[in-house]
Amino acid sequence: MSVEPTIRIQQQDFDLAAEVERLTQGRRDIGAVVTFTGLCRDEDGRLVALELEHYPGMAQDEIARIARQAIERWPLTGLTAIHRHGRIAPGENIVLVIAVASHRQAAFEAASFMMDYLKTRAPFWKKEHPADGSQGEWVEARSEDDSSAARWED
Amino acid sequence: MSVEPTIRIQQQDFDLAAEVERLTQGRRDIGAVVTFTGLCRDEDGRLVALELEHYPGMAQDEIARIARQAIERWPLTGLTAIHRHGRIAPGENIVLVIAVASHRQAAFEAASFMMDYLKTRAPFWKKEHPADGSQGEWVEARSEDDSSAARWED
Amino acid sequence: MKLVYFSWIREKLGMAEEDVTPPEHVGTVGELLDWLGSRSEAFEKVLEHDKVIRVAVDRVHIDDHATPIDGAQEIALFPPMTGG
Amino acid sequence: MKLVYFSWIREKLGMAEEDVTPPEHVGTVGELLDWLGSRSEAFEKVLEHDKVIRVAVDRVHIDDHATPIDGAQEIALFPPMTGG
Repeated sequence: MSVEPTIRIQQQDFDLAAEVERLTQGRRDIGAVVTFTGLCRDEDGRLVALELEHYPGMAQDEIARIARQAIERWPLTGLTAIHRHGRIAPGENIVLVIAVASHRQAAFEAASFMMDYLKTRAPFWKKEHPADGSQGEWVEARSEDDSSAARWED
Repeated sequence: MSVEPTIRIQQQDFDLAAEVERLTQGRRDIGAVVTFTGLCRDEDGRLVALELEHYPGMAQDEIARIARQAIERWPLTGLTAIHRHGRIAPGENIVLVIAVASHRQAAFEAASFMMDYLKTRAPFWKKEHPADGSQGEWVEARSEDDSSAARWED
Repeated sequence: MKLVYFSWIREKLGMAEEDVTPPEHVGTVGELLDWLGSRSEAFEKVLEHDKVIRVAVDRVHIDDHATPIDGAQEIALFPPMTGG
Repeated sequence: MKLVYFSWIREKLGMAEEDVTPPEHVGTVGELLDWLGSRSEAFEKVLEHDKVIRVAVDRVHIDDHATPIDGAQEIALFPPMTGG
């Protein structure tokens, strides 16, 4: 029986506990739940917000493709990925990944893999809103993210 | 300013969302929150419970030692480890680790390191309560856990 | 065919999307980019960064500019992703 | 000095702790284990598994059986940990 991942692209916030509950409730075969929550930072007070632009037609499909790779690669019993878009203030949530498995290594690796691929493959772009009111810049892609994703290639 | 880890050894359950909130509330410098929750499995219906024995005088100190190593090794902004003892039924929580940082790699690695060392160094022992009413066995240590811990040695 | 633009490419071009009908000789992603560059100064400026420009054909990432665009409905141009 | 036992070691010995006063010549963890084995049959049986028996002196893991126990208040014997 193949695991059906939950993928959501949304403006509103998400509820970590409720999302974990959806994957674990009533089950007795789960040994490990790893969650990753990505939050907006103010970069030492420099930013008042990030604007998350996305490609609506592609974002859901692309994250679903990444999730299917994770499900094929690790023996997971559940997988959730939620990515917000729109204006997000420092301290607010941006992204959530939950990987659930019998054993911890699969859950840790799948969650880490999902994040590396979300960073480099999911069609989202961050624009900064500076605290000083100046015109914000688009965040530049980090080469560390590419090399982090590359470590999963065979 | 050094991070002070939260370490708790307790019989009662813990609240994932509340523990994450304790580490993140009011902060604008956190980019990544990784949580690991370990749950009791029924091993395909074979078990009705696990009994977690621990060494009360040492458990807290030993987990604090492991946490200090994690804090020295990764640039964390928060770290929590909670380990339950006593009788725990399938589907119930056993252990929680939360690692919080500016960037995701530190949070993922610190959480994974904490779990590897909790498995192999924290003075806890699991005894099985079989569903068929027979005398339970003590769970044997897995050599995979030792090799998983060994990968953090320099 | 519909072209859609994101992030600073959208801003530099001053539009989020447009419908185009490339001439017959434009058969690949690379040829499409060249043709778009020849049509407008704004696009020519965007193409100065063509090393980093990413392309999706019908909502699937394309790594090779030799990929044919025959029959494509929607082609997206955007910089490297910075989500997550 | 206080000895404390856990898991199947506690069960096999039939006690969770005891107070002992080792003779003068017992100066290390290894010598303590040998002496304990000579005192009782139950302990001798536990020591058949001495490759896996772990020792903590005053609540700190000890890897080397040559570690001195002089001045130790509490010595714990237990199998490999299976928490987490």
